[in-house]
Amino acid sequence: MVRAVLKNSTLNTMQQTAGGGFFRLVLEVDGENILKATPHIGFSHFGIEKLIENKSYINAVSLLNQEYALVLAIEKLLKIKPSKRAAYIRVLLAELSRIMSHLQTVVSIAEGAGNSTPSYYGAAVQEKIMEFLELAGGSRLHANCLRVGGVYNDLSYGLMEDIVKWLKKDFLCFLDNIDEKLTEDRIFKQRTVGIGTVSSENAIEWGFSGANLRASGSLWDLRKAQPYDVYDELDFEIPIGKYGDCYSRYLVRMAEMRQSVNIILQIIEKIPEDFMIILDDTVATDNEKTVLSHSSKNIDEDYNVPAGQCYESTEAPSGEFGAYLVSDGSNRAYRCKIRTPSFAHLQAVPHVLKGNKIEDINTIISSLGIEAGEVDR
Amino acid sequence: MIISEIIILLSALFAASVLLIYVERKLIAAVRLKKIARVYGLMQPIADAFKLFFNETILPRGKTQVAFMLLPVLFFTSIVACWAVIPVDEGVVLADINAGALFLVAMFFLSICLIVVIGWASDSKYAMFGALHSVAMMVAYELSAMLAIVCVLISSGSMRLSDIVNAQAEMWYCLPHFPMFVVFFIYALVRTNCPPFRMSESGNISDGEYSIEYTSVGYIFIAFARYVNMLLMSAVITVFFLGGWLPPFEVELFLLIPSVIWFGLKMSLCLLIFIFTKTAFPIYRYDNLVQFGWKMFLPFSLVWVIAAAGYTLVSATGKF
Amino acid sequence: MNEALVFYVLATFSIISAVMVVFSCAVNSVLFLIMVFISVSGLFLLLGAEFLAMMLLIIYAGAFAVLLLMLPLMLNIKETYQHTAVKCSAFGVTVGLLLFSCLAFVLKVKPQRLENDVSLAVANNVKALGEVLYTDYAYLFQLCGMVLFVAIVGVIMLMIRNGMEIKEHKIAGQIIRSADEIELKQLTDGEK
Amino acid sequence: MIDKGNINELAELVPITSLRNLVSDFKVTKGELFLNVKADSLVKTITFLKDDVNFQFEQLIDICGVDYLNREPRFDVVYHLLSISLNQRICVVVQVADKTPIPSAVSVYETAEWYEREVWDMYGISFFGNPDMCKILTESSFNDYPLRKDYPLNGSVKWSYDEKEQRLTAKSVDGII
Repeated sequence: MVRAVLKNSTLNTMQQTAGGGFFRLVLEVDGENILKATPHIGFSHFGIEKLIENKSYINAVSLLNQEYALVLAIEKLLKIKPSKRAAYIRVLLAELSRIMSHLQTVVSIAEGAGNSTPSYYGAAVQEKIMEFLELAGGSRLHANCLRVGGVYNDLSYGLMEDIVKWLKKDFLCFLDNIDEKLTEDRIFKQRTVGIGTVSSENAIEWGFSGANLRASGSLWDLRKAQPYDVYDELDFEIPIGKYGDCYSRYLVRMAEMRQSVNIILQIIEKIPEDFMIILDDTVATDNEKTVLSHSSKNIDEDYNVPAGQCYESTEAPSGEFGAYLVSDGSNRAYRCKIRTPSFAHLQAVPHVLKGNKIEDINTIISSLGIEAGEVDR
Repeated sequence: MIISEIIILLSALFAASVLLIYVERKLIAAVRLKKIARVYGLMQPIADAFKLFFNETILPRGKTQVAFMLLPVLFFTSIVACWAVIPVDEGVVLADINAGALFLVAMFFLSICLIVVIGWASDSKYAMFGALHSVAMMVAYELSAMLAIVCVLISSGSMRLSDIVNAQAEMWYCLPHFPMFVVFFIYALVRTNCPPFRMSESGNISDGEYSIEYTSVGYIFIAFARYVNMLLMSAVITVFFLGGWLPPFEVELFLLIPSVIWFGLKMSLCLLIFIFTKTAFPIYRYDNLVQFGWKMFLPFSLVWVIAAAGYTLVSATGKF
Repeated sequence: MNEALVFYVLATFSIISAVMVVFSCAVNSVLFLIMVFISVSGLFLLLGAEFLAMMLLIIYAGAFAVLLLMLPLMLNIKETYQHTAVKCSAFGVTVGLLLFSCLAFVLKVKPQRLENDVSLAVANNVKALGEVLYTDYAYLFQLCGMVLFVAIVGVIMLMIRNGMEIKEHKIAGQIIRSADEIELKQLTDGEK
Repeated sequence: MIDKGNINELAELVPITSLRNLVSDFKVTKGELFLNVKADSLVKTITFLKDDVNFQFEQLIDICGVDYLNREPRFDVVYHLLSISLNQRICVVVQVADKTPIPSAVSVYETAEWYEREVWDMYGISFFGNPDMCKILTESSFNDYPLRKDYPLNGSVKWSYDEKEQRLTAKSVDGII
């Protein structure tokens, strides 16, 4: 007799993440349903931690929100604080790039659901934000404007007014537009509601942080809970989702973008006029080499960091971004461990994907805000 | 004689496809706020085809190589063959056969069958998954679409396409059979691969389309077949529901315009809607789509067929 | 002359394909089966039976063959099939002989009605077929429908699987969700 | 609602709870609490930290290795824990010698799996009890531990594709360092 062994087929797929990086995902499927998913990472690993150990502190920089934690950790070891204006500028730039990142996630959720038109609208907005970052820091994508003890330079004349004008006029219109076209769309709802649901307990257990944790219903935001720089002086609300599915994560990100606009508008009102990078003069007397002033000559010179270890974390767009720094007193980090949110989120992907359909993989992975480059470091 | 006609048909289809590709790109770019080439963009599809022609042909390793090479041609043929029975104007048709509508249906089914075989011959899991998706989705809508055609046949009382067009002189069938028109239009969206009723999800989504393994000439045939299929579906809708080459009203001014132009206008209206849906909507998930086809469209179409038949019978005999 | 040539070509083609159906592996045999259908529908066209020809293509080549193709593809039984084909040959031959004797019987008896009815020759063959099917063979026709119905129910029963962890979604529940679920909360410190 | 808890109050709890038997040493530096524990009492410690009502560290934020080349035992493995409900952070440090496996934290925190694999990949510290102890970031043919201090920044071998052998081969490129 014909005896056929029914076996679940496995698919070896390459997943594109929200930002464009790739990782490998091996799926065991039964028809349309995913029984088991195994992510394999490491394809874009380039050993940033080893590089940081072998470069001076100044050279260890990356994307804006990513270098933030590192800068804070170094400042903590040096016992210095940036001036008020510099701190406000930092927060402003961080919120701008948060908008950029959330926008990327939101449009890639739409793209995962099969509509790539919003991503073209999103690209125009991102282009504008990158223009602002370029004016602030000198380069587009890798804004590169945070420095230990402050920022690269004061914002150029009229930039803040431009940002406010653009945010109020164009950006809020754009958000309303997306809300109108996408949020209430029937098909979009069918593709996101109830897909990739993560309960509040599971979210904590699987190491979620940031917007994904909030979408599951936990009230947790590092900007408020453990405020750094000037976040404690700013007044903003934290959006909390109810169901923890793709739709909740999408809505939380949309609401957070509006809150970011709110934060930036407050910053423009509160920011002091004087520009100075260093506030705490005592540090300068502590260690001659840590004299940091706004002159570029001194900033580009190396400085030694007192021995010690500390962990600093910031609320990056996708979650908790931490830097664990061990210093031995030289001008290089002895050990710098970078904790990225995507690493934890990707680890939870097999749990989230289980029982869902093949078509929803992209929606789920983009809604978690996973970025392959951040996973691998 | 017949060969020259076929050559004329193929070149007309090619020209129309090139124009369609250009208009499609232009429209999608307009919706997405992109800028693309102007009139010279018309040369782009031709250049693409020329470039593809010189690409390396990659064949699967298994025993299916012959089938793999032959199938795109067969697929293309099965779609172009439909054009043989479509009347563009009174008497302007390659073969005005009696069972024209049935021939169309048979060719639709045959092309579905060929898609499965293409998926099998590609010797790859991804092509196979894509083919299974496409086929399951098309079969789910195929039956309701066939019932929509049956309604038209009942009303017109003939299976010859030119008779069907002439029977719509008083009223186009899209009005009395409006729900069936919608059903058939959605079937056309499924077949032409437009979201939200898209057969296979491609791009950055995990499983590919059935044509994923094709390169070079095979891909030219499949891509060309796709655009010919878009043209075909709009032509079929025009013939069955929009009154073919007939002008909308019997006005003197409208009668002055050649009927071929009316046919073209109606076709382009359908094509514009196809292209618009491509950019505007997200895609339904596969299982929702299939459910929609089987559980909503099929029972509804069955009921409509019975109602249409009953109405025709009553109006013909004058009694219940 | 021309017609005869076409007939012989189609007939030979269909016989060769029919033989190949038996002597090839699972997927190929289905492909040959489709070829048989296509050539036989060509033969029907030659006879002037357009409706039958198209129906053969639609039902068998279109719908039926797709299902047949799915079976070996999904179950992946390319290799095992050939061995069992030899073992089952006795059964196959018996069924074949049975069918052939049925055909011979029909040819010998020759239903009188089809020969004599003048209206059938005049009217187009859809109408003719319809009249025969819904009058003389109405019960058999209904019975065929029942058999197909049972087959459909059987297939659905086979596909229902319990005990698998699959997330189901209710479409109404999905659409009813609105963007209002987001709550904006303050994470204030103790003093406020 | 959530106020950042006082880290000194938390540190005062350490000697009076059952942690005093598990922790060999603890200190507060720069507003952070570091607990030094022995490898064999690690799992008990983090289980206690997770379950105890005064600590409630629900989330494992990170596990990282640190290589002190000239120290004995050579490695530190640092566990960063976060309490969302009490808004606290804590670091648990385990000192490990080379080629000594330590118990895995997977039974307590599910997320430990990948972090432990990363430490194994980068430092060669193995964890027993981890369900899938294999390399995560580097390829399987790579036999070194790149984040160790004695691993050179410039490689002495160059990996390239060999046409003849149809595979990746390592070639020595001496003289570059």
